[in-house]
Amino acid sequence: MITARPESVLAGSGAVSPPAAEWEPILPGLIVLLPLLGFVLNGILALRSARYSSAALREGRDWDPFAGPRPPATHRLPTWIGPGVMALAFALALVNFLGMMAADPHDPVVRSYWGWIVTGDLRIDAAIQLDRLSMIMTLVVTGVGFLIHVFSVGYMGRDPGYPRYFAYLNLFVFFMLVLVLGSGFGTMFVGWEGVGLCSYLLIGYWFSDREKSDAGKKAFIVNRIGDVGFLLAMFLLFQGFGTLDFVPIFAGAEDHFAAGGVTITAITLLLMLGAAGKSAQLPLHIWLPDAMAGPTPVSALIHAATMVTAGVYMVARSSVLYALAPTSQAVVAGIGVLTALVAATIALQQYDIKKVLAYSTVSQLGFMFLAAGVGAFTAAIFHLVTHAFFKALLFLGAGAVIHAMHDAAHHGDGHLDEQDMRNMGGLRRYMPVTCAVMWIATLAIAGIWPFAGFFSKDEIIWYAAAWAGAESNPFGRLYAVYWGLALLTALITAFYMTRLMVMTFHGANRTGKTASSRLHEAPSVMTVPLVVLAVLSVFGGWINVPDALGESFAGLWGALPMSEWLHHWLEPVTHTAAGIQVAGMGEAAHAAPVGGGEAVWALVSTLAAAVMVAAAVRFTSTRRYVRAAEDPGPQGGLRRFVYNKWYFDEVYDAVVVRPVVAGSRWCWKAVDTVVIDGFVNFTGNFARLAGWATSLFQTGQVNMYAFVLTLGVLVVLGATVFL
Amino acid sequence: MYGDWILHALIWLPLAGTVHVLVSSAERAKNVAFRWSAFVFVLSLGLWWAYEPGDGGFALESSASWIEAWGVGYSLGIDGISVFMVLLTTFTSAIAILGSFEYVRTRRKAFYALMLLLEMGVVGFFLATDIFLFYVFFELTLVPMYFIVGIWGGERRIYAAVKFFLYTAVGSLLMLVAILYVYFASGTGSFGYDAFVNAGLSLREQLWLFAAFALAFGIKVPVFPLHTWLPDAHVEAPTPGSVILASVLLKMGTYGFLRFLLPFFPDAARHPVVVAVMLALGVIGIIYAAWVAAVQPDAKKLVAYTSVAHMGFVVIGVFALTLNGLQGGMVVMISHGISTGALFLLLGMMYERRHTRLIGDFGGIGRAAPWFATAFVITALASIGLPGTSGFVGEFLALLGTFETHMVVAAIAATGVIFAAYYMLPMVQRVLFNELDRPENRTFADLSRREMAILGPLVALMIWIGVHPTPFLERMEPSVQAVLERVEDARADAGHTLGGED
Amino acid sequence: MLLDYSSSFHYVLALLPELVLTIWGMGVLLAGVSRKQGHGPGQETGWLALAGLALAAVANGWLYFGVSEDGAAAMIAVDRFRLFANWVFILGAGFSIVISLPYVARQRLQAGEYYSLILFAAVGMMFMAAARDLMIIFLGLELMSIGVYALAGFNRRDRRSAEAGLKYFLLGAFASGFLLFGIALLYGATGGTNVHAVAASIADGSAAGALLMPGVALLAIGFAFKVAAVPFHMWTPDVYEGAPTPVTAFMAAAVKTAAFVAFLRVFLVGLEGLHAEWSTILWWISAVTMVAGNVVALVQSSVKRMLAYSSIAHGGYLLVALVAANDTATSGMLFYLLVYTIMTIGAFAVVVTVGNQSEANARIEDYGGFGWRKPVLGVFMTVLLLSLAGFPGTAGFIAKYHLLLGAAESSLWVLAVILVLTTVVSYWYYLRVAWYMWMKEAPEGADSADPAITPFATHLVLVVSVAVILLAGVFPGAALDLAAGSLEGLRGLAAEAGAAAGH
Amino acid sequence: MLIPALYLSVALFVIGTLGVIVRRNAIIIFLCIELQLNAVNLAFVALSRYTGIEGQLYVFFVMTVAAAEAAVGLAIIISIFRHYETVDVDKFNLLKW
Repeated sequence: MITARPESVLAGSGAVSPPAAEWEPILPGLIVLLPLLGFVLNGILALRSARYSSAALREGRDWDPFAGPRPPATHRLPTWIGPGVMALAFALALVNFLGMMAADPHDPVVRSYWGWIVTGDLRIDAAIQLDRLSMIMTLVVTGVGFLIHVFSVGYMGRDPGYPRYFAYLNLFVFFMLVLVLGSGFGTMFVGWEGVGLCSYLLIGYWFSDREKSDAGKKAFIVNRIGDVGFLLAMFLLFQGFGTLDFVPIFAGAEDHFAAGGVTITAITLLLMLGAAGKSAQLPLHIWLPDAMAGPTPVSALIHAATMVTAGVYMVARSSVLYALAPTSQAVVAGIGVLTALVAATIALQQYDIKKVLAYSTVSQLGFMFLAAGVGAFTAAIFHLVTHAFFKALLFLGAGAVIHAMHDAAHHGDGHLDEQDMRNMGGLRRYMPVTCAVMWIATLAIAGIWPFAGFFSKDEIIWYAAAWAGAESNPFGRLYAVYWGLALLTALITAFYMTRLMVMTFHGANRTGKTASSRLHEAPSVMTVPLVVLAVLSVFGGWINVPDALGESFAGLWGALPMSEWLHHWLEPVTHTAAGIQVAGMGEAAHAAPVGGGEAVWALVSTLAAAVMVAAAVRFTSTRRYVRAAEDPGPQGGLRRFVYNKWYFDEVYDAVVVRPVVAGSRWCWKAVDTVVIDGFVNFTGNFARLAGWATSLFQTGQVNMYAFVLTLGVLVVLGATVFL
Repeated sequence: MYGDWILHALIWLPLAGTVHVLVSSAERAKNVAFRWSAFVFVLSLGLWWAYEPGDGGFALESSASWIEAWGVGYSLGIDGISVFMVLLTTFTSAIAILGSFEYVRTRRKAFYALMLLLEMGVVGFFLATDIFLFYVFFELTLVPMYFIVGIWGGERRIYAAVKFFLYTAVGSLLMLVAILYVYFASGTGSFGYDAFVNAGLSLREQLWLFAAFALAFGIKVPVFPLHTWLPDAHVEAPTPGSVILASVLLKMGTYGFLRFLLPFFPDAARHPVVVAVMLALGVIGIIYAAWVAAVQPDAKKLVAYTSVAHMGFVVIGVFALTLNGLQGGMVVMISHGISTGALFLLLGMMYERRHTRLIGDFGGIGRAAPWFATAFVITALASIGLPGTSGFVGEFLALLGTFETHMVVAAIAATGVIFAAYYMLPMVQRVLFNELDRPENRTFADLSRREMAILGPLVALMIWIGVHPTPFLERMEPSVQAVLERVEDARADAGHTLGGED
Repeated sequence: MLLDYSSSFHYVLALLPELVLTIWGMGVLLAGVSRKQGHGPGQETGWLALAGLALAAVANGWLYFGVSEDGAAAMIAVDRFRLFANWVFILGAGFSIVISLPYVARQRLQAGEYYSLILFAAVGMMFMAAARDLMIIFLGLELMSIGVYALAGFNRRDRRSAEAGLKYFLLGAFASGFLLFGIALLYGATGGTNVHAVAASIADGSAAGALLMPGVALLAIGFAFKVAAVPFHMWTPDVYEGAPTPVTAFMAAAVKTAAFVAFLRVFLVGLEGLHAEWSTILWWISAVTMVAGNVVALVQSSVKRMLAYSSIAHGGYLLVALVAANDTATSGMLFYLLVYTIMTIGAFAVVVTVGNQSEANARIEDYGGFGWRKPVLGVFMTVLLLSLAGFPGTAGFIAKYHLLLGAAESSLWVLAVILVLTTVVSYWYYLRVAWYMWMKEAPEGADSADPAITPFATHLVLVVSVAVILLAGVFPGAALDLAAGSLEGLRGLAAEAGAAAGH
Repeated sequence: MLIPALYLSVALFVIGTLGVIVRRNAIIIFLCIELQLNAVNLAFVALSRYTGIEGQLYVFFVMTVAAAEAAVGLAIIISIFRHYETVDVDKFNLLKW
């Protein structure tokens, strides 16, 4: 436990003083503010347009903003405002990033704007911290965010709530930037809950649909469970350091906490609880698949590329703390790898295209946590970045498919679930671009060389192995198991992704005759972002090609640029943690547990993934799928078990939700109404009953009165004489 | 200057307004009342600058002898704790009066006269630095509220009004006996605040007196299990009544904790058993009330129970006896006043339009009334303490402060954050979201200009306090610190007091 | 001036208010008889009686401010205690007469007899307050009682009134037998009936033991009957309910005051030395009275009867002051009695108005929506009820608080707690009237077109009483000082007088 | 002599009390009350032998009071008799509870 508080940290907890300015960021606050501005403007437009629609509603008709030759201003302006602010923000972020690269500063730059919560010895500033890690995240958020905003123009362009959609989306980006740029846990928490709010609003964007708003609610509540962990971790940190700012905490952590101590373990585990909530890790992963109720670009932005990776970012950000708590790391890695495996198995049996992607996201997030758990924080961030590219691409591609299916379903016969892959098939003919870019993404996620996913995922698996073999790792054997599971998961990943592709784009078309004629490729406003993301999915991995691979075939014999660039870039952020780990358990083994060089393993894993892809192609394309309406669903115990998502929802419903609701009713009906109010009313009624009973003496008979009077006399006399 | 007369004016101007309302016509009553309350609010705004947080003691003090024979003074003063309570009172009174224009359609003169009378009582309570005076105002607030609930309330209004009255009276009368005890124990023959603070009571005495005071304030707060009057009162009360009740009257209880309970009985307030009991009740209140709230079919009752949960945060914040906890308690008080007041106003607007409060009768309102929905969502989020809104700052500080001394309590209480979402979001969903399946909801009118004028300032305040609470925090800090020091100083010399006692 | 009883005229002066009222009462009687029955409402007679009260008040004021006695323990005290009480009696009688004016006229009661009986009863009360001798107390009590027996049964056309009169008479006479026996025993034990002599005898231990305590007990019982303390209260609800309402007001206010004043003087001056012994008895009587009075009042459906039980409860509160037996409590009792008189008569004034100057509309349902039909009257009644309940802002609160202060000074914490808890109980039934008045609609079949007519006289009483209640509730200083100042000479005399009575 | 006289007085008083409790006739009840008063008179007289002449004086007061009470009491009884045609107190219970 922490008893004393070194002066140096106290000094740091005051007004955050930027270190000697190695580098001057250009208007960093504007990066955050621009999306907020977009939110305000779009919000005003949204409320204006909503006035029209509600007025129409009162008159008993539906308001169609697109009925006229050209939509009203409220539905035209967001097209420019929404992506516009994102473009500006991205540009500004890029400028600053380039500036940072040029200056190559070692210390973070903290800009404080005002004292947010200042009382007593607590000081939380509204401040942003620009360092190597947060800049990478900012780039991803604004960059991928911008692309998704552009895509949304096409995807959501005909939605009556168009301005509202962009308002939410901008607000999300704002909170996400607060999250990544916040200079301390307090500020981060603002973004942390804020993105949760936006996630809630966007999942339930079509709020008139009960299921969708249920999904939003579920996401929010499950997230809040994690947030409690975050809160408690913050309290512990504050108790230890007297501040919540990153700089003093990470600088002082080593001096404060004995490695492996109870407090640090508790802090990191609680933070992990928060991360599990936000990043949909076991056991709090249940909200993410439901979150697919939101518009697909939202799924791409929030539930794939950015928000759900916030947990990974936070763990990486707190790398120093985790390095001090090996137990927590084992837990983080364990949760990560288990989540990855469980989600991957579930993805094998889903038919909803977005559900598959959702579980795939959960699974990939699991990989990132595994990376963090094995101390490969750079690898975690690396996978985060590449995953942002290919998973955003996959979701947007799915969006394009759904977009097409939606139009088709509109004209088709009867009800058609536009997201069910059993209703698709053979879409390659109608949507070649989409098909192509999605294949790129699939190969990337499957870990096929040289796509982005290969480098990032391989690095994680390799680090897991290396960690398992570290000299004095107390959990060495456990990590070996993790490694095995991770490898297995990687193979499953390749399988289910290929299954998705085959079911969607290949084979015979199952959409229906009339409907299929309406299938079409997405407009260019949607395909251009897809293509950009596809490029990133191919080359994104090259920012961190391991040195070891650089000289082998996998690195094109040194031709791949930027060897271990990310690693070096993040060095100032992670080196403390790395140092602690090395000090704690010695150098990680630089060899796989079963021998063989790095390059060999890269080859093996690529080959294995390729085999799985091939197997999936074979397995899936030979299977005859029927349309969703005619399909009874998977048979057989294991398949049903997996199809039903390991019955997590059902178990939680039985173990948590129902007892709480029943307990609530019991509290209300039994405790509140019967016990407490019963007592209160009983007191009142008892008094009246007593009054009634006493008044029975009042018979109106003089003799009776005289008798009572005499009794009173006797009592008083008796009392006087005998007492 | 301003400081010389403002405190008196804040108490007596509403009374003048009452008289004015009574002599004006029924049609003009609402405007007259609103102008008076707005005038009082504008006047009170000067306190923001007039109150200079110095050492945390009372400022703008003025004292006159009132009942000389008993050492009772008409003493007023303001410090960093009461200044916000007074501002909250004048603000919400004006808002509540404005919010009642449509709701109250009968017997208007009487209604507005009572509202102003209530304002006077509450302001007087917060300003009094004489214990007798404080008690008089404390009780005085019951009468207008009794009539407001009883006359303009719903079906079971009389039951609710009487329950409210009697519940509160039990506590306050027992407190009266306790006040007398301290009065005689202090031996100064004065009901002045300082005399009570320096009464020199033994621990044993303090425990008994603490119980009496805590009961009185605990009922007012209300602390579990003394809370059952609240849902009834809230459900039956007319909108403005609920607003005042939630925003201001409940604060009288928690304010009492800070102003009277802790400084008068520091040894008892610190006693481990007392702290344990109060913290336990606070935590139970947070979770229990959240649970009960979640299953209420009546929206107003739901919000009423959330008040209990919010007040639970104040209770744990206060009895954690840390600066952050107390500060957090204060912010929760302010924040709850604003957000819950706004929620009741919103529910009142729903009731005016649909004449029902059952959550199940709504659905899809977000489509019919987007402005209304926006205000509702923001208010609900402030209520459940989303960062960036006032609710978060308070709950965060309260929990943080509690955590510093009682980790487990804070950890359990923190789950209240989850349960807040558990009760609030389903209501938001079932009212605003879901399908617009009832034809009568399709014509649900959006906010009028007047309603926007009511909700606008409330929403702005929620966000202001959420984004930049420092001006509030720094003003209350010295006074809160003074309370804390009082408790801790007693701790310093408690060593021999306790040891030498028996 | 100083009364040293050197001339017999001094005796006349010492009894000036009583003599004025006695003579005036006879005059009123004559004036009433001289009018032919059935002619006119007889209001002049009432105003005449009021003039007599005014005169008595002047005389009383002169005694209060201008006269002192030489300290001898004469049978008749000329101390401020007595004179303060006299004011309460004059006020009570005056208010009762004013609210009687329309009632007597409407009910066609014999005005001369009615008003003169009130005056005579007031004289009896004054004697009780003045008496330093147990026999004088007895005579005053009987003078008062006989007048009130007759008043209670005054409405000969109403069998309820007759029943009330009979019950009051039989039980009152029965109880005065106990009082008298008590006096006799005390007389035997101490050899005197002068309270100071009794005190001296107890102080020097010469009082005979066997007779003393039973005497004290019987004396307490006699007074307890008059103050309607449980269990000697059984007559109260019936009599209060049956008697003409203005008479009920008079009984509830003035009769109770007289009994308490005498009670106080006898027990706090005469039997001060035995405080330890009798305080236990009174403690229990007080507690039981507070509880029973309030609890039974909860279930009453008639407002008049509810007020009767409430008056029992108030008797219980006042007994707390006797138990406390310190100066704060004693002056608190005086203050309480003054306030109680005003607010009770005020409340009964509303009751009599709602009843349209008859015994009708006494059920609580009849008050439904009354406040909205007669807002001014409704507000008055609300203030009076709040005052009866002891709510801050009203004199009733200051009074109750004063009693509590006294109890606290003597550390009677349990009694204080009982007092406040039963007060909470009382809130319920007082508020019930208020909720019927304001929160309920008029009862079915109520003739809303014919609202209660409030005569000018009743309004006068209400305005004055509400004004006093509020004024004394907010600025009680002067009244408190008056009450506190009226204790002067009550007990200080005991020591010297004891010495004086010794020879 | 004092003690027996007091006992007699007490006995008479008790008899009077019992009479009030058990008898139904208003007149009889009233007479029982008179008996009580006379019992007290006896006590006064007996005590006055030891304490002075006042006791005997008081007896006259009491007798006067009793007479006055009788006047009023009988008037009241007549008044109620007019309503009920009886003086049985059991019948007079309009007022109760």
